[in-house]
Amino acid sequence: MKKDILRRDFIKILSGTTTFGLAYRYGLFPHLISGPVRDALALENDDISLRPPEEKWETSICQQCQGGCGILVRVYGDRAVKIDGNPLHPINRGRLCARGQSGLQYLYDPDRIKGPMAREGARGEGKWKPISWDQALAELGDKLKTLRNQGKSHALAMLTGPQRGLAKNVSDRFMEAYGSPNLIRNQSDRPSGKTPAFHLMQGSDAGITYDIEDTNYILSFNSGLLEDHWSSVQLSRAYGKFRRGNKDERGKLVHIEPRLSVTGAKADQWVPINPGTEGVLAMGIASVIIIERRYDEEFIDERTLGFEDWTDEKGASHPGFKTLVIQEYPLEKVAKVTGVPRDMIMSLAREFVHHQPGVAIGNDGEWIGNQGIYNRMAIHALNGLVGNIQKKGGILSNARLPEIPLPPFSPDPVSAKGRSMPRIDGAGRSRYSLVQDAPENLAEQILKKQPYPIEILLIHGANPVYESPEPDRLVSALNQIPTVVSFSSSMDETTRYADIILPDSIYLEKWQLDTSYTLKGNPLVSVAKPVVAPTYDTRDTSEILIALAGVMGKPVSSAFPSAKSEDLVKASLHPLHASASGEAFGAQLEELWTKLLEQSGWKVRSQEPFDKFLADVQERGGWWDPVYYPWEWERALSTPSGKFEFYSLTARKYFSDLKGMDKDLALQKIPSPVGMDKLDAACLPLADPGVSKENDTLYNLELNPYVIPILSGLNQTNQPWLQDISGFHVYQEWHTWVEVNPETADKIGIQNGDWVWVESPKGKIKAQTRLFKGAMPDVINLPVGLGHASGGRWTTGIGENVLKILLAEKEPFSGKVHFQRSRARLTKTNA
Amino acid sequence: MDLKKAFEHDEKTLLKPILESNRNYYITVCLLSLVVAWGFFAYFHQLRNGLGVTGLNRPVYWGFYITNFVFFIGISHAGTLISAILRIAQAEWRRAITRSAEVITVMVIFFGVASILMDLGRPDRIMNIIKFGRFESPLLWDVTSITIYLTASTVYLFLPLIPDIALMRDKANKRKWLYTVLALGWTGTPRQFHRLETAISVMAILVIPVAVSVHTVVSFVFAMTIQPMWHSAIFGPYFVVGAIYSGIAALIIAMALIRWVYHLEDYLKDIHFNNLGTLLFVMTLLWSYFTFSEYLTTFYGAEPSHMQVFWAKFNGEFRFEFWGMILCCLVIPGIFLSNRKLRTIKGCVFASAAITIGMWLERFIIVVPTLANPRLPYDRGVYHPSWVELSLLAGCFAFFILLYVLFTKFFPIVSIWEIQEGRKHAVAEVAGRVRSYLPDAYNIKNDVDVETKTFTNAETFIGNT
Amino acid sequence: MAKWGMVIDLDKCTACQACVVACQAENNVPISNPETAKAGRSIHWLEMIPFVDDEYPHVRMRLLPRPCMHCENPPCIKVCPVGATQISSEGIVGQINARCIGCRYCTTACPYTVKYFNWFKPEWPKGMERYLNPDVTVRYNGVVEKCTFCHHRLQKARDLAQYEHRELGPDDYIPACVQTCPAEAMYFGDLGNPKSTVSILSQSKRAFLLMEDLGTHPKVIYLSEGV
Amino acid sequence: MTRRSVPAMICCAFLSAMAISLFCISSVQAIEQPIQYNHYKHTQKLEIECVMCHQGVKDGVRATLPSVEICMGCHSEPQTNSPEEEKIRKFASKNEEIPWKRLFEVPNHVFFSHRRHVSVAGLDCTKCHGDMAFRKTPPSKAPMKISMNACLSCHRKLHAKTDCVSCHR
Repeated sequence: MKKDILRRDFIKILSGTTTFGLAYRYGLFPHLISGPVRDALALENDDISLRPPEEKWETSICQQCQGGCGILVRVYGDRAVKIDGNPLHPINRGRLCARGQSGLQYLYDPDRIKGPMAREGARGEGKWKPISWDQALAELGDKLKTLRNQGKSHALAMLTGPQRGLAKNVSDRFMEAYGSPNLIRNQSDRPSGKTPAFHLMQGSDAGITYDIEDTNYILSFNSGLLEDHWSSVQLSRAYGKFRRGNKDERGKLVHIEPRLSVTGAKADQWVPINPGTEGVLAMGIASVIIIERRYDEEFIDERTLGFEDWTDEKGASHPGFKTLVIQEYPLEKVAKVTGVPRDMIMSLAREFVHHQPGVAIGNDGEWIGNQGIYNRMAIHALNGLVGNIQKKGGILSNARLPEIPLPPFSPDPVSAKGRSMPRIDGAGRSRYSLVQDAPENLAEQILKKQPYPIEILLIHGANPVYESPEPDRLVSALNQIPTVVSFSSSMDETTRYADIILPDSIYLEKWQLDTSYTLKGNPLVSVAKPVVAPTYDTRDTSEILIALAGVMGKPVSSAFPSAKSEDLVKASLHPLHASASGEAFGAQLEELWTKLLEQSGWKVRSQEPFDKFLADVQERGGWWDPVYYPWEWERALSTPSGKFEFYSLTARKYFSDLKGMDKDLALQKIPSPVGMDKLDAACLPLADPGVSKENDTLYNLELNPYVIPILSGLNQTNQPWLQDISGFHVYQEWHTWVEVNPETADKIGIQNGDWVWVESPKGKIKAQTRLFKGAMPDVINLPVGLGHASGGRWTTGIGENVLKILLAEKEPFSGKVHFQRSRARLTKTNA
Repeated sequence: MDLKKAFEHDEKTLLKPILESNRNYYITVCLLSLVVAWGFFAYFHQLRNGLGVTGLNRPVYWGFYITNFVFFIGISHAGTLISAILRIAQAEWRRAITRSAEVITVMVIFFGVASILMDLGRPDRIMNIIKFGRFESPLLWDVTSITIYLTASTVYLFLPLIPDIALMRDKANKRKWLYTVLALGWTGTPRQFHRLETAISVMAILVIPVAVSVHTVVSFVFAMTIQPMWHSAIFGPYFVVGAIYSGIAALIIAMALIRWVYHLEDYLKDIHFNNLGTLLFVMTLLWSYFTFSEYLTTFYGAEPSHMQVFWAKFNGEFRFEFWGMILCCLVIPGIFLSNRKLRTIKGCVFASAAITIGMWLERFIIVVPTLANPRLPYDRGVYHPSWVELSLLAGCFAFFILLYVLFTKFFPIVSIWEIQEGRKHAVAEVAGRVRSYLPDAYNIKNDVDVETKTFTNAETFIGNT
Repeated sequence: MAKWGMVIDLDKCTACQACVVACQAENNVPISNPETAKAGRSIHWLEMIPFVDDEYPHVRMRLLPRPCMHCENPPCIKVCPVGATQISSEGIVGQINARCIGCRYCTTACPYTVKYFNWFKPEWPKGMERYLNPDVTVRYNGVVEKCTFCHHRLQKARDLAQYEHRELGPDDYIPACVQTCPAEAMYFGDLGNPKSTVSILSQSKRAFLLMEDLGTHPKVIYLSEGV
Repeated sequence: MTRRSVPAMICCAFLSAMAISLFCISSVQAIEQPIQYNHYKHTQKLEIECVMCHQGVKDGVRATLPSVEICMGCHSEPQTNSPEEEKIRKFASKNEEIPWKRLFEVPNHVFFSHRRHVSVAGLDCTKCHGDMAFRKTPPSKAPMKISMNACLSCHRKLHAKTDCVSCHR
């Protein structure tokens, strides 16, 4: 008996441990087996035994925003494993921002569109079937060819995002060869600073830039300087030097904004201001400067127009800036409107004048937060007042970009006929005479079929359905168009309504020639080459367009000398080589030498052979002209009068040329100060607070939207690295939050972390409350950039699209949509 | 003659739980086994998926498991320490309760150790502690002292068990082989008794410093860091006091249950509860004193990072736990134990239950708020235990009770031979002892030496007084 | 022997968080998602920490990039029962995750909360694992990880330097965060060499250490804002 | 069976159970190479240096196993009439690499540089790889075990760095 028991126990213990052993061995406890490392890197292990993969750093350009930074990509075998800045690139000098670093997640985004697809089922239903490139190109090519043969080449429209360099040239050339005027570029004017405010006052077609690096004082009017600049790395570098450069004086930054943003936090002084009244404050500061006669009299006499009251050649007299300021912006009134105390306005004005060179910076052209044209003009007027134009540490106008055209080509009569038709968006005519593109009008015009219906729409690099103030209207407009083609690499909101998707390769997989500027106004041309083979079955949009031209045959196909972007890059560089100016990027020491030589009259680059030039430019990442001539006033002040215009003659011409209804519409919203002609007023920086702070009992809070710095640009947000750091200052990521002042929250009865409805007259969204002492009482701050309805696992349904509840208004002059602040209220809800 | 009858009565009553089992016993075992099985399932789930299934996060890296660890190790002070102290103090009322106390110790240490194992991210690498152990780490001090404590306690439990096991071997019909092995050839000769008693006294003396060291070292896990409200020199004694406090409470509950379930009213009497209740009241005061000192020093020093934790406990997110602890560990015991009328068995058990809960909360209040309020600002220092942690907590308690119940079914939970020894010798011994405390003048003087003779003269001696 | 250290000039820093992402890209840090973020389990070896002080309208917000301090007297290594975290002779506090048993004692002992735990097995969606850095291991489930000053870069740089029979130059070894910092606000180098940039900057009157009173002797030195 | 042997038996049962489970956990399969390569013949008789085939030993971080190309350098024409040799050409004709199995492997969390040990420190191959060069047939397991203790003892002896982070990553 004893033996039995013993044996039983023996067997029990034995089988127990053996079972555990086997379970362990065969992976019932997967994480305990020390293999996860191998799993994750399994791809590498295959070739580990033979030859280790080759490792190299390839130069390219980061094209995730308009900044134009040069990058070095660490390529390990066939995969990209790290992106860093290109130390030779003058824009970023080896540095890179969060977004640039995150490019790897853009490249290897598992939710990218993996090959060409055709729609199955209804539009927007989301059913797709993969097709081959040949079939897709043949079908689309046929359609295009038929349309052209019918003589309706103008019925093709192309909507693109901001494009530069080669990509821009190819789309331009494609539309030119095909014969349609309707290349509508959702062009952000930021890099070139073509914002109408500057255009009206300074002309400067190439755009202007602020010399942050060498300035002593920055008066920042809700500028998003450190968060939302068009070239953030360049700006950061300049900011570092502004603070702790080799100058004697540490630069001082004063930031004026309703919320304590990162710029506000980093500033020496944060001035909270009632939302939307920055322009008024600028005028208040101007009035102090004028009354105390602290302005730069020499500059004002020599290089400005419209400071004092003046008389034109016809003898008509017009009010000047001085009159406007003194009459309309007395200090008490400004203090009341802006909420900034009188004394502070005076001390700001004195400081600004005292610490010259200094710059007054407004929001340079982004479309959130409504710093309207007049407000921006008011801010820019401060720079004129202190004569800060074309000066080290002041406002510089960009030097002209060199030519990098495609080889010449002559369009056929069909094309000429098509091109002579009016543009569908109305840009360049009447109310839109000052702008080249007016994508905002697209929905309306397509729905009205005015002036003619669109048959085929190509969409590339733009996501209007997300950004539009009226997405439903835009969708119904898209539904009017028989064929919608998207080149998007991700399934964004707009792409969902397409018929055919021809996915674009992303920037690390294709050729590009990019043009940009440094913050010192130097032009540069950078070269991007594919650093890895396309991850999925995608193609470069430029090459797709060329292939489409190829399918259509002559004469359209003859517009392109080659079907390969690579050849076009090389061809485009020939004129640059021939110009014999500038040089390939080099170390900073080399540049100094170049500058010295050139300024003493030496021609720097002797005629080296093109091949060497090409190799140099490719190896170093690009070409630039390090020499900048600040005395080129014709370029800097290219207004009708050739002067800095406090009274804009461009505006006057614009309004005078308008007729009838258009004129009334344009002038409708502009207030007319007492004793001043309305037309005169419309040409001056008539800053206006916009929405008034009346006692609205229903919507008792002011809603102040702002762009999340990390997600600015709003597209391609399917990058968890970026989503994960979006709202660090309030410890919130991965959802929309609303910043509320603790006292205000107390009043409303909500607590940190509560879920609330943010309700504006236009609609409501859900957000999580974040108590933030940097929010003004009765002003709530909402971050823009989240809430995509489509696009990938890390962006779809993450947060809410704040644009849905913002009121939108079209700007005079440009017709650009501006999302305004509005009134809102908060009501508690469940998660 | 009477003595023999009494002995038979003892054996009959005290062996009854082992020899006879009713339906309630099986139901209890089944229910407890179910909870234990659920606990095992929860742990398996955690083992498969990683610690992410718990409610732990950053910065609250430690939660229920470490709380349980400290709590269980604290409870373990019930037995060995108390029984050792009582033995050394020659408190005669100990005889009925030492065994049940010692069992608590041995059983509960396993759960303390298991809690640590549950807390490990890589339990499969546990051998690293032996292979690469660094004695600079307080965790290794813990490993060492707990191992010693476990060994000592097991020996200390086992030694007094031997005569009873031998009794089982001779009297019981089942599991004879087991008792035979465990009895180690005990025949009950005076020589064996002498050796046994010597061994027990040596162990009793040895085990006290070990027990004190164990909980001191457990406190060092916290006190050696520089974290706010952990870095405290008072933590060692504070933890020891808390441990004894919770240990006695656990013991009272266990005794009451045993008394109730096995009808041992005759052995576990009011006086036992009253005595333990008094002891518990002393511990209440002692614990309160330490708590007061601990919090007062923090408050008075008013260092910002410390105060952040302090306020989180006082009126912040941990206020319920904190005031719950004060209620359970100070107010309720204070009321029930200080008052003779309320210090009944029921009163003691109620106070003990409150203390057990309160002491668990105290451990929680020590572990979590400090982590939830780190020095650098974080917003999300919140901790909500997940179902896994709750299941494992339930599983641990159920498993502990189950083992305890099973123990009572294998071995007498009241030491038979000690009771018998008490009947036989103790009365006389105490009388002799008492007499030896008194002044010699006018004391009744016998010719024989008191200490050796009293044993035999007990009855006459009592008669004389 | 070098003493590697970092200087962060808060006056230059623009809180752009490029360093945060660069670190994650370099070191194969597991990616987070709404669930992990909500549970407070996201891993950022380098984190931007806001300090908000005072009341409106005189609110001050300081933004502090916080890598591991690489203390000379690190509280974390003392408590590790298995020696999985150790300070090297060059002052780098490393985490040997192949030995770590996941007790999380070091994470609780660190006053700067710079240590992170892998609550789950780190996973990347199919295709995304391609960007993983071959020089850095992917950590396991259940172990602690932390900023290592990108010491794999030191291993590689030193290997190359020795192979080429030269001294390790000042720019050979720089962590990913310092390399990318757009404002050029981060400096890295040998604190033991009095002529190095970091040594000179660490003598600045603006220099301060985070929680200096704790006596941990951090090797990350901040330069405060202002004049 | 006596009473006394009972505990002993229980211990035995437990120990053997542990042994079995350990075996289950750590069982290593014998490695079989695709070709019965003769190290001895190549290195000792023909006096070919290790580096000739295992490229990257002196100048790379990693040493490599020879690719079919390297073998074909000599064996494109038959040198002997061994059937093993024929296999090389078979692989080559199919444009495949020879699926050599690795015997020596440092774990992924270890940074090991061959050039640092061979070129800089001047270590002999046998220090780590044992008598590999004298093997006439491929061994079924590594002739020397690469363990951290082995690394460390050598590092200590030669006063090389023993910081954890010098090798671990």
